[in-house]
Amino acid sequence: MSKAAFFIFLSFVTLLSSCSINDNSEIAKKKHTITIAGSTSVMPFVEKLSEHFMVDNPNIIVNVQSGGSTAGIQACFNKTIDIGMSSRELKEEERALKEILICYDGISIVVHPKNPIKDLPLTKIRAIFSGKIKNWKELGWIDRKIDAITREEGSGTRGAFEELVMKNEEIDDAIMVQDSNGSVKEIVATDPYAIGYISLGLVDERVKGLAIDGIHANIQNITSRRYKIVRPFLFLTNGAPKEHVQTFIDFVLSKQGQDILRKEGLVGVR
Amino acid sequence: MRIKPRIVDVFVRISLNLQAFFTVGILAVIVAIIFIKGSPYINLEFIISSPQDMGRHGGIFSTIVGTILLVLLSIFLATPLGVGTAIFLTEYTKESVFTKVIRFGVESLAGIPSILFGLFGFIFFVTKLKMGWSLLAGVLTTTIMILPTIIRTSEEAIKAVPRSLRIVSYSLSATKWETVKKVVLPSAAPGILTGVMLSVGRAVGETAAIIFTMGSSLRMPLSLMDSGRTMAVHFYILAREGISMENAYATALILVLSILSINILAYYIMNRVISKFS
Amino acid sequence: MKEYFVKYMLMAFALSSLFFLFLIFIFILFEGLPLFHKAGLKHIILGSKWAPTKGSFGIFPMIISSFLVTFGALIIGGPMGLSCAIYLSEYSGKRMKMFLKPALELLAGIPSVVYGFLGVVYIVPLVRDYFGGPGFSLLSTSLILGVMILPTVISISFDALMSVPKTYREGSLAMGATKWQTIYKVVVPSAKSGILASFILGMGRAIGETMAVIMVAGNALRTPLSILDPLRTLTSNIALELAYASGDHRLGLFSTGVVLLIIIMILNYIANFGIKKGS
Amino acid sequence: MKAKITVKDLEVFFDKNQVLRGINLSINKNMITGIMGPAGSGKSTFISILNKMLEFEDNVTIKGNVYIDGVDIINSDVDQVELRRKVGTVFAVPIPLPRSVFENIAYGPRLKGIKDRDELFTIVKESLEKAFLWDEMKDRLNTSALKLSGGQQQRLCLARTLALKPEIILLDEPCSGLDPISTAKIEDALSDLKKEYTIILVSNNTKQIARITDYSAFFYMGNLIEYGPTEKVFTYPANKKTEDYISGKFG
Repeated sequence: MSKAAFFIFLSFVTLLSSCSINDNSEIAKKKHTITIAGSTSVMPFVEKLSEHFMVDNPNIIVNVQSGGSTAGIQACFNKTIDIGMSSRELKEEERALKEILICYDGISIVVHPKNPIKDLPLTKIRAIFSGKIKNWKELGWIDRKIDAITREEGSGTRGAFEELVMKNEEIDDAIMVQDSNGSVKEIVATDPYAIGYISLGLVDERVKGLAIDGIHANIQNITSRRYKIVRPFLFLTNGAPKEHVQTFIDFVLSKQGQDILRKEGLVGVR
Repeated sequence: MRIKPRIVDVFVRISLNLQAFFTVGILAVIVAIIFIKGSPYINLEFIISSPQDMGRHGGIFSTIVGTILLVLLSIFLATPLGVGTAIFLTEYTKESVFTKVIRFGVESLAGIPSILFGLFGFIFFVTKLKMGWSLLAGVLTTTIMILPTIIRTSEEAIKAVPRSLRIVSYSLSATKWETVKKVVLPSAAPGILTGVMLSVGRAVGETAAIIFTMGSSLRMPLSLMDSGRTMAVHFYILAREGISMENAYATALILVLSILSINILAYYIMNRVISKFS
Repeated sequence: MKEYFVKYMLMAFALSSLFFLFLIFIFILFEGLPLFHKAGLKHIILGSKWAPTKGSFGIFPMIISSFLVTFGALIIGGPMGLSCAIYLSEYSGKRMKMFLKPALELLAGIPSVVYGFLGVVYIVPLVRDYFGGPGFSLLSTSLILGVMILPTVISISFDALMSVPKTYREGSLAMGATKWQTIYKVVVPSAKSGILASFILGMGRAIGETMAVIMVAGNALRTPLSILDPLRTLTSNIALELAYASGDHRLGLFSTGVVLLIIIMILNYIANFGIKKGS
Repeated sequence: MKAKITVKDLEVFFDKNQVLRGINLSINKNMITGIMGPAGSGKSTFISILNKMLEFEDNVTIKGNVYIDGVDIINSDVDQVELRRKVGTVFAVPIPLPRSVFENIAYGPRLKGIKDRDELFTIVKESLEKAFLWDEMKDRLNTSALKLSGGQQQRLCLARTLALKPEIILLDEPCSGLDPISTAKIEDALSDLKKEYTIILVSNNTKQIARITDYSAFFYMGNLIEYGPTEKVFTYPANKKTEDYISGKFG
């Protein structure tokens, strides 16, 4: 028994020390870690940026986590992370943090590729999500209930959607709720009668983006401010960032970083 | 018209037979689907390389490491605690209000759903104790979650050790602790091991409690304060966000296979114990 | 000296479970109760509107939905589990038992996310295409949970059936009853309390399940009006929004946790103590 | 004649049920003392007091005095571990620990803190020799004790007790489950051992008591009915009950 316990203990020590040996060799090169957390909408893009960044800066580890805009803002206040990610504007009481605008993201209204509808007025979309239009027939398609999907309370994407599309109307409580862009997209991609909203950057051939009042969601229309459902992606820092953190922020704002974001369907700030 | 009881009897027998095999069939179908869909994407590369691009490409190495670290550390903490509790309940006390209260605690802990462990771990370890999403917070939460399983199975195993062996040990001048250490625990070890294995299975498959305490970073956790992702959490995110169905199925296959083999091993050990004592 | 040290250390170990339970209660209550005070018990328990960022914390639809999926799971998993248990204890041979029992218990080992995923990929489209609605629904959730509670129902009612003395069966058979009549009239009634306990523990498992439910329930806030409507349970409410929540919103989720904790404790108490005493 | 054990007014209650009613006797050193009596007479209870094994039963009350070498083990704070090294027990059913022959015998010495392999081996060898088991076991020291025959197991248990180097050996019906040949081997061993030890043998077998004991006591319903040299007890019993018992009229 005690032998077994000792053996387990030993293997643990070996395991931990093998980890720390790795660390040691890296400490020699002064390894730094940057922890980033927040909006699930921003996260995939920052993850991509960090993969490129770490190729050029092998001595800096970038740790990207999701958790949501609000959690990111909170964690930034607590200084448990280096950079917070937000996909919504800061509220009054959160203004103490430093905002860095890294890009703009359009929110695209998406339906299943089989859906013949290509264009809807903003008012109709508002009517769908407020529960006033419940059947595709009312929009000139077949007699079938609309399976609308929204995001959960507290999500930055939902916040932007409420502000830009819903205006003062409430989202109907009979509408389905999912907790990430990815899961909304998954449902729309598999249910022919679904409609939802996701980051423009995530739209691909599996879902069809609708034009709003005749204007397509694309980079030109966002840059020219004709497409209106747009929200900022923000980096947040609490006080002046450390040197290696600043290096990453500079990278994101550099031409190389902005090109990566553009390739992902986002609208750069440079 | 009255149907003859004999005919009813035959009918019941056949339908119960079908029911039982239908139920086992569900298990078979689940495993088969996962196996058929997942096996084409599994290779050594998938196991030993780390995820890239959110898991769309690359393998699942960092999540395997995350799973192993989480499970081993939790077992390392929960086993002494659970076995100690079981020893205390069976060897050091007589049935009393005190033991009833402890048993009530264990039973209640066993019934708490994992999301509430997640909620607790999030507010207590992650927020109040400022551990952040970390391996440590995940380990501590998982430890509490698997504790009741280890206590219950260890208690059963310890109770199955014949009383006469204890009496002999005392008569040979052993103290209580020496008796426990040298006679009771070695005899109960296989039963305890079964409980530990079942707990490993539970921890490997757990998502709700872990995602809110250990976080979901894809980076390999190198210290207790690093966040990390277990295979189950990785599978959940891959499948739910439609990142890559191929990798989701492959991850599910490795996940299900490891849990099934752990559980089968646990039953095997348990059966050997049962045949040893009867 | 050493003996005393060991004894008190083991006692401390044993008390740790109680301590953890206490911690869990304290912290969930501590975070959850202030909102009950602030917004009112009635507003939370009976309120039908959940808009936590706008000051509405009603979780009545979620309480109803939690019970709906739980009963749905019981309707599917209960009879199925019970008949499996009857088959195992009364009809199957020894070797069959050796194979079936572990196989059925392995169902419990499959992670809930795998059940949820297979539900999304196979059950949801099936329900959508053949019954209508979005597929993410009370029906799909009940089906998945029904399968998930099977191991609990089977193993506990099996134990209850096995503990019915052999003489009861022999007595009934000797009086000319067929096997099924014996089971139906003698064995099952004698094992009644254990079977009931297995159903209640199964309910506990179903009401506490989170990830599988999030994946297949659709999570709409309204109380479902048909079995094809999407719905949101107490557990999925917590898991869906916890990461994002702050301030009163987070407190609202902890209030949801408080309600869930109380329901679970009542169910467990009935299953573990209430029923056993009655038998 | 020196008294090793002196018992005064010993009373034992299980709950409110009195199982020993005022026992008074002295047990001599280097002799085999037999204790006989029908089932439920309190003889097993009596010997389990002598090494404080009765404490594992629930709700026991013990009154009176038991002196071993002049120390009252009931009312003074004796160290149980020391007492059990001094007073060894062999139980009715042989209960080997689930380990090897060697480890069974080394169990007690190891608890004493003896770690040296040679020293342990010497103790094991001596103990097995004294239990007349060495010749059978010398090549099987590493086999599991569970694989021995019943008679071998019981002698192993005796050897295991001897390895404690006790002064007193308690045997609770040690031959009840054994065949005559195994019984004879154990009896031979006991007769040989009394030179060094004080032996108390509980038995329901009056012939065995007559065969090998020097003193014998007859217990009945918790009372000590008769106690004296075995020869006298068996030839001229003072009490009618004793006579009926040894002549087989009840028991």
